[in-house]
Amino acid sequence: MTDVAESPAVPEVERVVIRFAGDSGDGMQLTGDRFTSASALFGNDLATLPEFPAEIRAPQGTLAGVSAFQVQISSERVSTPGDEPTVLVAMNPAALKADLNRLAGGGTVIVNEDAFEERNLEKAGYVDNPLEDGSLDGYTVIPIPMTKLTQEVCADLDVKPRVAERSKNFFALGLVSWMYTRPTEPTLDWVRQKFKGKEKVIAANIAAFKAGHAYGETAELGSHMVSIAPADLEPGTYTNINGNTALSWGLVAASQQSGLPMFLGSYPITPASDILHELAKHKNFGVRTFQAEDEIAAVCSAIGASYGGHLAVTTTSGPGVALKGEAIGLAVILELPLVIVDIQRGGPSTGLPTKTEASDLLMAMYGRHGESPMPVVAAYSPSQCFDAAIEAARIALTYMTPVMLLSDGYLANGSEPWKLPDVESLPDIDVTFATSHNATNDDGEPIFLPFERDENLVRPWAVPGADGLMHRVGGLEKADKTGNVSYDPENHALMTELRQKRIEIIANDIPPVEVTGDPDASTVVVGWGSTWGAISGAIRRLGQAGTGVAHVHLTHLNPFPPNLGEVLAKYDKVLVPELNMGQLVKLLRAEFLVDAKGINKVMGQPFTAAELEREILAHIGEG
Amino acid sequence: MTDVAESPAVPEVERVVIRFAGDSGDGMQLTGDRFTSASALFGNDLATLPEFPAEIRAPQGTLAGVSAFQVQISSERVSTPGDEPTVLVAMNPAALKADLNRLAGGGTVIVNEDAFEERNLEKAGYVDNPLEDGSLDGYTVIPIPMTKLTQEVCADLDVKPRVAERSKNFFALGLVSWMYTRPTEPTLDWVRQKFKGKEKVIAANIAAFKAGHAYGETAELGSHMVSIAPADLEPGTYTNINGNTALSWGLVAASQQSGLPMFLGSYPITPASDILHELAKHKNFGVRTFQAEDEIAAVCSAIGASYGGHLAVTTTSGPGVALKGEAIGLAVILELPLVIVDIQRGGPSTGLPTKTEASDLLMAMYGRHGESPMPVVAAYSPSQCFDAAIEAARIALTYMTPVMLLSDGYLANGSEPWKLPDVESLPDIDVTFATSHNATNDDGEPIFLPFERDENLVRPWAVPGADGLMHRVGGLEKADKTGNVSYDPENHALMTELRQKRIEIIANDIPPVEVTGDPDASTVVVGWGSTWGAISGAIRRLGQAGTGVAHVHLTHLNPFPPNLGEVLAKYDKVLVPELNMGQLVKLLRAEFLVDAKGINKVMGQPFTAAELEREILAHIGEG
Amino acid sequence: MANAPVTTKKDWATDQEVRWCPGCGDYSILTAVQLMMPELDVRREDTVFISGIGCAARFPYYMNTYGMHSIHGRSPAFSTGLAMARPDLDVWVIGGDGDMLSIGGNHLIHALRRNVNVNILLFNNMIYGLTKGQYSPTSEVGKVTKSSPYGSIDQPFNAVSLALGAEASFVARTHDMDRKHMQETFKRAHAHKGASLVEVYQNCNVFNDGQFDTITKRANRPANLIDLIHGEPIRFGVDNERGVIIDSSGNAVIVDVADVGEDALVVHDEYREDPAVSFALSRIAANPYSPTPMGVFRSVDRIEYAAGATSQLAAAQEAKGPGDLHALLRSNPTWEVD
Amino acid sequence: MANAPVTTKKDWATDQEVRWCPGCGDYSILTAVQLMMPELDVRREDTVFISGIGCAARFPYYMNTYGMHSIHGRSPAFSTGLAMARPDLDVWVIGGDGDMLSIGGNHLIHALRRNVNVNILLFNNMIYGLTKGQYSPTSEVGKVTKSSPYGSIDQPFNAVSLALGAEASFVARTHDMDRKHMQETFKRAHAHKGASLVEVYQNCNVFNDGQFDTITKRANRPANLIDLIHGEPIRFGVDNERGVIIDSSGNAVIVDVADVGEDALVVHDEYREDPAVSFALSRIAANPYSPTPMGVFRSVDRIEYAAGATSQLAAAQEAKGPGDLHALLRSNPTWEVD
Ligand SMILES: Cc1ncc(C[n+]2csc(CCOP(=O)(O)OP(=O)(O)O)c2C)c(N)n1
Ligand SMILES: Cc1ncc(C[n+]2csc(CCOP(=O)(O)OP(=O)(O)O)c2C)c(N)n1
Ligand code: SF4
Ligand code: SF4
Ligand SMILES: [Mg+2]
Ligand SMILES: [Mg+2]
Repeated sequence: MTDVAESPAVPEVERVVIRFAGDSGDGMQLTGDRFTSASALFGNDLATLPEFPAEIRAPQGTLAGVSAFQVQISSERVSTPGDEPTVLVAMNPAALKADLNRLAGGGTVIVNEDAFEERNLEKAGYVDNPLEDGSLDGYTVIPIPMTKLTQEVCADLDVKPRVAERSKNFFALGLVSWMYTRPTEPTLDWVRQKFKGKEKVIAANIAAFKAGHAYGETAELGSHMVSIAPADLEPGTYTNINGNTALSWGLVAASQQSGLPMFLGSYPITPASDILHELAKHKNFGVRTFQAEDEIAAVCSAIGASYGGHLAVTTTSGPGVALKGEAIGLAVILELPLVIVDIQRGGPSTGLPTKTEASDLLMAMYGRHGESPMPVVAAYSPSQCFDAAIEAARIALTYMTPVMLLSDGYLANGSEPWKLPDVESLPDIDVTFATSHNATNDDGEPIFLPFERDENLVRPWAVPGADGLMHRVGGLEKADKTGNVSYDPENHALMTELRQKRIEIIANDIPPVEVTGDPDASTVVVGWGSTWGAISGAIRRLGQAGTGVAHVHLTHLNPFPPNLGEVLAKYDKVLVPELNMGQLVKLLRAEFLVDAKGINKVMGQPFTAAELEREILAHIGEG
Repeated sequence: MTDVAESPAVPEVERVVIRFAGDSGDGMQLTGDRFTSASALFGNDLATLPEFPAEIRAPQGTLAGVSAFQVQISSERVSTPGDEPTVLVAMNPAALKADLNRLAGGGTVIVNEDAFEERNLEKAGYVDNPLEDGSLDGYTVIPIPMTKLTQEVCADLDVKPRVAERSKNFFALGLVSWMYTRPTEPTLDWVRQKFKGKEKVIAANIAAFKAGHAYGETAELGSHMVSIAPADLEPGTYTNINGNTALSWGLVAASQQSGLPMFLGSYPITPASDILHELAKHKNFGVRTFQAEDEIAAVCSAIGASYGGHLAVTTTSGPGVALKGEAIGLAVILELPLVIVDIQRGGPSTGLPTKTEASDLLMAMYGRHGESPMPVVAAYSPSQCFDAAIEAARIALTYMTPVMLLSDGYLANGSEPWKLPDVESLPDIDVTFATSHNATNDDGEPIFLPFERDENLVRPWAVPGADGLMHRVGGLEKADKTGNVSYDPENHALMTELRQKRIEIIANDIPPVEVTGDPDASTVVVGWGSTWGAISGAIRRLGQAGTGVAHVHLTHLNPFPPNLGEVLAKYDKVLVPELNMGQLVKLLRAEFLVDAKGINKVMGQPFTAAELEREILAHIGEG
Repeated sequence: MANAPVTTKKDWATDQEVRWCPGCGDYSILTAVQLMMPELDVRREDTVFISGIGCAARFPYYMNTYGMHSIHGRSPAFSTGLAMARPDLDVWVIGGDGDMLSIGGNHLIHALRRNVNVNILLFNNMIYGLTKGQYSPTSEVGKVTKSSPYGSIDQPFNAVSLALGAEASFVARTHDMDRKHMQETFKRAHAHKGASLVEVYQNCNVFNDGQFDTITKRANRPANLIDLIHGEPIRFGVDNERGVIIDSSGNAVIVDVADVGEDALVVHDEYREDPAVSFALSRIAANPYSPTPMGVFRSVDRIEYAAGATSQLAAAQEAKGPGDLHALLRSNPTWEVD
Repeated sequence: MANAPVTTKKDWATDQEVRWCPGCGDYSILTAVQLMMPELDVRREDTVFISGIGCAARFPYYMNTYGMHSIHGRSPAFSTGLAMARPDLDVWVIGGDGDMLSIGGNHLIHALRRNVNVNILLFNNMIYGLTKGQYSPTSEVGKVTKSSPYGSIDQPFNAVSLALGAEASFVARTHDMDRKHMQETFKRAHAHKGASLVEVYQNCNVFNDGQFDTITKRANRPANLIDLIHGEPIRFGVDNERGVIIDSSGNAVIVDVADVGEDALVVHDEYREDPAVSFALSRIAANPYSPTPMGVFRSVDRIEYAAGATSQLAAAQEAKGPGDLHALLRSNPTWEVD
């Protein structure tokens, strides 16, 4: 076994989409992850889509228990995990049943035939064995007794049968690695690292992997072998990263760039918990993480830390944001910086906790009582979560305001290669605490006015400890400048106006929208968030097929970029694909009175480029 | 003293607007209330505006401590408490200072001159005594030593000086009652009732009242006397009612009309608490009230009661709604009936708790994560809160959905005469619990499908106890019909769609909008909620002055009445006055792509008709 | 609810596949409950299971009764509303230590003080299961989890102490390894009119395996489980050689019976009005690694909340007659216009 | 914070008009605090008062320090964040019985168990003042208020019992009629490293006047206030004739000293590790109409939360060196494209 299989006879393809599917206990997420890592290190561009049930371990063998991981790897740039897998690895009947309909016509199915016994077939709802009843005609089926082969190869190693059985995913990984000529060393290294101390497990996994790798040749599966050349990426250092990690690192970067220690108040919730986990590791960066008793305490503790001069963050998902509304309203009126991260998931209510959706935009805008405007920033790709986090923190700290940062389950868990930025190149975030009086009273004595404002209507940030700047903040309406309690009607009107304008002014400090795709087309697609990959893909394909379509992708949802209205006015048709029932489309229609039309999907899954291509074409066809 | 003063010499006027203003401890709310009641019983039409500080008793003598009550009484129909008072009763310098600017030019100021001593003047921020320095030139000033006169008349009664001093508001009330030829018996009766058992207090208050009444004649204030004839109201039995009471009674009526016991889960908050207080009294109607530990428990307990088959209600104000978002989302996905009452107040955050505002509309629409559509109903006048409550309950019970009912501080505390409906005429609310299986399984056995739907997409309501209909509901996405947990993508899309359509369908069951004012005008004013009175007044005046303007007032904000788009399309200009920064206007623009313009006021006060008249004219002038 | 039809375990189980990890302690609790229900003389139709969110909170899906899988932490509030509206029902509340003591702590303590007639089973696995292993408010100090990679620094709650401090009228503890003890304890909770809290030590074999082994493994029970039995001196030990006394300073401490004599031992009294001794007993074990009391700590009668509310309704109807809407609308001064 | 400049009461007061009702007990608490602060050797700049919503919660506006009037019930959460972020500050938390025990109950008990270094003053007037008189979680059963016209049916919390059940390391009680006792108690709370809860009985003369008269009126104090003094037998009474013992069943009960002898009395020990006796003492008075203990119930050392967090930060920095962003970004496998 060479590190990189390079049989000269292997045909080269531009891209493949592989889907690993099996029982929750079968280790499919790990298998997909490892395959992805090896492909990334090999230099392919790629995008992934992990999909798993809400249960820790849903009932074995059932459809509900299927866990899957899809990855597209390519020698070209890719922006989605692929429309349809061309290869499906199905570790049991339930996985086959659940995912066969996704497979491209004529695609390849690799199955662990050992799992296709009566009980499992029944659990999956098969009356007959699909491997035998002809229902897979039209696909290339490769049945392999993976369990048995793995157990055999482990027999000499003196590992427990249970451990041996559990290693069968490495058999599958070895086989697929061989088929796609992946380097093997990274995977073997990883096994050695990960299971350090558990020598038996290491031995079993490596044996299984090698057996799978060898099986390809032995079983003469050579005709299935293809290679995918490294992608022609910009020069630089790359790592493979998912959205939650990128977002966490972006927050750490914002803390470093602003010179403020970070405080995270959070309560675990899928799919946001991993940000808490990641940040809890980085105490040497001065990051304080606090696992609060609930989401309300989480955001309130963050506001407390913000009052104390920290870069304050709270991370959660939709249900948590719904609980934080009142406290966020306080942050709005206190005019304190705060980053609220919402990793959106399938809703409403508990909904589909492990699935993706982007249906919290209007809540981000309006989910508070009274007039409490707040900037909203959305990330659009796993790696871009890094920049989005920095941007959200920059706005919060520069404009003394809470900011909602939207990501979603797909970005959170999906990964892609990321060209690491030069730390020097990161934006500086300038924070200056007030240290002295900023006004004089009628008697000419120097005083501190906590709600005096600069040219951007931003108030000074005086933190406890600062000499002579003692002041009180609170949720009652406050008198202009002094911040004392005021019930004066004119003052309330003024303060409401100031709070509104302060957010609008931020438009001057965000980049104007850029139009990509075909700017001269008559149709523009306006997207936000994680639809970026699918929209880009669809527009690329439409372009290749001769249909020019313009693309505008918003990272700033409130305020909108200053030129957005002007840009939209240039197009006859405005299409707005969203993973919700039409939220941005409402904002655009209300703001710009354009007859924008929604393309909507609420299935707990991202758009595929193919779907969007079809939908956009249909809309254009409507004339 | 005759019961109704009817000196033939008294000139008759159509309307007066009186404002009682004094220290929080001066009993101005009570004084205003009594004057209002007497006027109502006398047969005038009227509308009131109580205004008081957020503190229980703000510092005596200060501007912050001023409590005021404005009432317009008229022999014609009135819809607002009046643009400008023509008479200001100021019990201390702070009250004069705070409210003089509201008084109509040439208006009358009645002051308790005893209160105009140095300390009080200083507290109010007066350098010189305004009664002496000519600053009241241009007004008719009637200074009366009310404190002294009250104390004198009480001297013989053996009441404590403190009690005597506290009765001075009854002196003022007596005087004003005399000036406006109000009947006196209702007030005296009320005093006897209210203070039953406290004979000294009764004696003092009555003595003070009579002294005030007598003072008019003694001091030859006859020239100030006017009478206001009873209004030409529709025949019927009337009572004077404020919005919170009407709303409470509407809920009781809905309980009676639906035959369901009512459960209220609530947590005290201004200005909603009085609904809890009112409903807590009516246990003989089978009304259960539960003062929960917080707003979340309040709404959750109500959802629990709804699952148990009760008419479930939760009442609160904006900050409370912000806390209930997550639980409301659960009610949405459970498809259980629930009425959520939001008595809006000045915001954001704690804001101006005792002031009015209508800035929770967008939160009502979107203040939850995920796609969780919910009907929204808004009340438009104090007495109409009764009907609005019945309507909200009707929609909730008929369509198995939570419904948001919006009122505001102005409606809550403001009062007006209400022609009592015939109980027989109230709408029946038809509720039928499921009592039997509604489907058969594959084996032909009868089963119960909790999420089977009727032609309106409404599911059956089976309550615990019902034979054989055991079923589980929950916040995870549920399979169509069975309600079992489902992570299926297509199913999620379907259920999301069904939940959305179910709310849209309600449009078929609500009255189309009616256009009032001048339907043939080219400008239409679209309002919602408590602005109804001021808009109606403004449009009436504009009409009288020759400018026709159409008026549409929405009580159903989601879904909109079915003909709204059609109606709006008829007008060149669509103006939307709101007590917020522009919320309905956003919904209208997004939905109908009309260039609707907002007229906005965020001052913790209702619009006056005069303000709106001016603003509407200005917009029309803009051509 | 008396004279319910005869049922078997099967009647109380739904057709839904149970979705806990193989080996999870939740299975044995479910079995204990499903086997116990037929013995309670209640109808499935009159029984409601309400839960929050978490692994434990999946429970209602598996009970063929009415049920609600609500939102995280709020099950005591939902069940309070239901129990008030429908005192005829048997309401069970299920949740984990995160659900009930972290986000839901306030609703729990308020339900306890109000004495709402619900049976609350708190599955304490000292971890967040469903969100894949963060420390919980009952996790021991120093616990390394995903959210506490350097060890948690939070002093844990003792659920029994907390409940007693919150005026609970019925507080008990049992564990997932002893079906009989669970069933007896749940039956006692069910029989109690008012809020009953039962803490159930439950093994999460995926994220916190073996947490209770020291006390709940059969071999360890004699030495480390202290059975609280009403009317009996509190004794335990392999040879029943240890016991509990209230020492001179007022604390409950473990002693060798030989040293103090049996008469010095605390005779367990569940019905003591004053919760002080029950509280003292709850402090014997700071964690489940040393001798730990199991059983009913406290069971006292106090007016049940829904009963209190219902009697006010009845009294009002008695006093004022049934509600008359026509009269209500005219209860303030009215006048006629003709 | 040592060697703070010398200040007087005036320095600690703001220019804002105090907006409580004339005669409200909150005034005397404010005075006690403003008079005490100069004695603490702390800078106003390093002092923060955080409150929720309610009459009591207006407190920060009157203290010339940093301060936050936050939202209803959440002050323990805000202050936890601030105290963790800024262990150098002196954080005081103020709120009413509704704020802290009703909507805010959960945050309170979690702050107590975590032992965050904040001084929590709970102004218990047994009523909702700001919302004009509804019953609160400490109101006695049967209380007639606007929201309970037929009398409340809720068993009240005993704030001291609840805090002890929630693992509080410092719990005390004082009242608004005794400035000296307040000041001493507040100073003790301030000196305590960790979360301190002080329940302050406070008269609301508008909605609940005289609620505490039986015990706090000067004339009634000898008979009805039980002073807890560390190291002393617990005695009280007009002639110091009564005392507290732990009786044979383990409860704290009031006795005539003559009957039992002084030696039988409980010698108060604030520092007992086990909270059982403190808890027993908290049960002596079910309401403020009978002899009621005042003073420090418990004061034990336990690692303070922010200190724990800070030491983990320091240890991580020690072990890994200060954070290096460049290295962090490269901490997963990387590859080069050229
Ligand atoms: C409002 C909200 N916050 C957070 C979550 C995420 N969540 C689900 S269950 C859970 C805790 C689970 O722990 P526990 O209650 O102990 O139950 P277990 O899974 O251990 O049985 C959390 C944090 C949620 N569903 N909703
Ligand atoms: C979220 C929210 N709910 C309710 C209220 C209304 N509210 C303000 S203070 C208060 C309770 C006051 O009682 P307490 O905390 O005992 O303070 P007190 O006024 O008695 O000092 C309530 C219910 C609010 N401001 N915010
Ligand atoms: S994660 Fe733990 S508690 Fe949850 S089902 Fe699995 S074993 Fe049970
Ligand atoms: S209402 Fe009561 S607590 Fe509030 S300020 Fe007045 S007297 Fe004090
Ligand atoms: Mg748990
Ligand atoms: Mg209070």
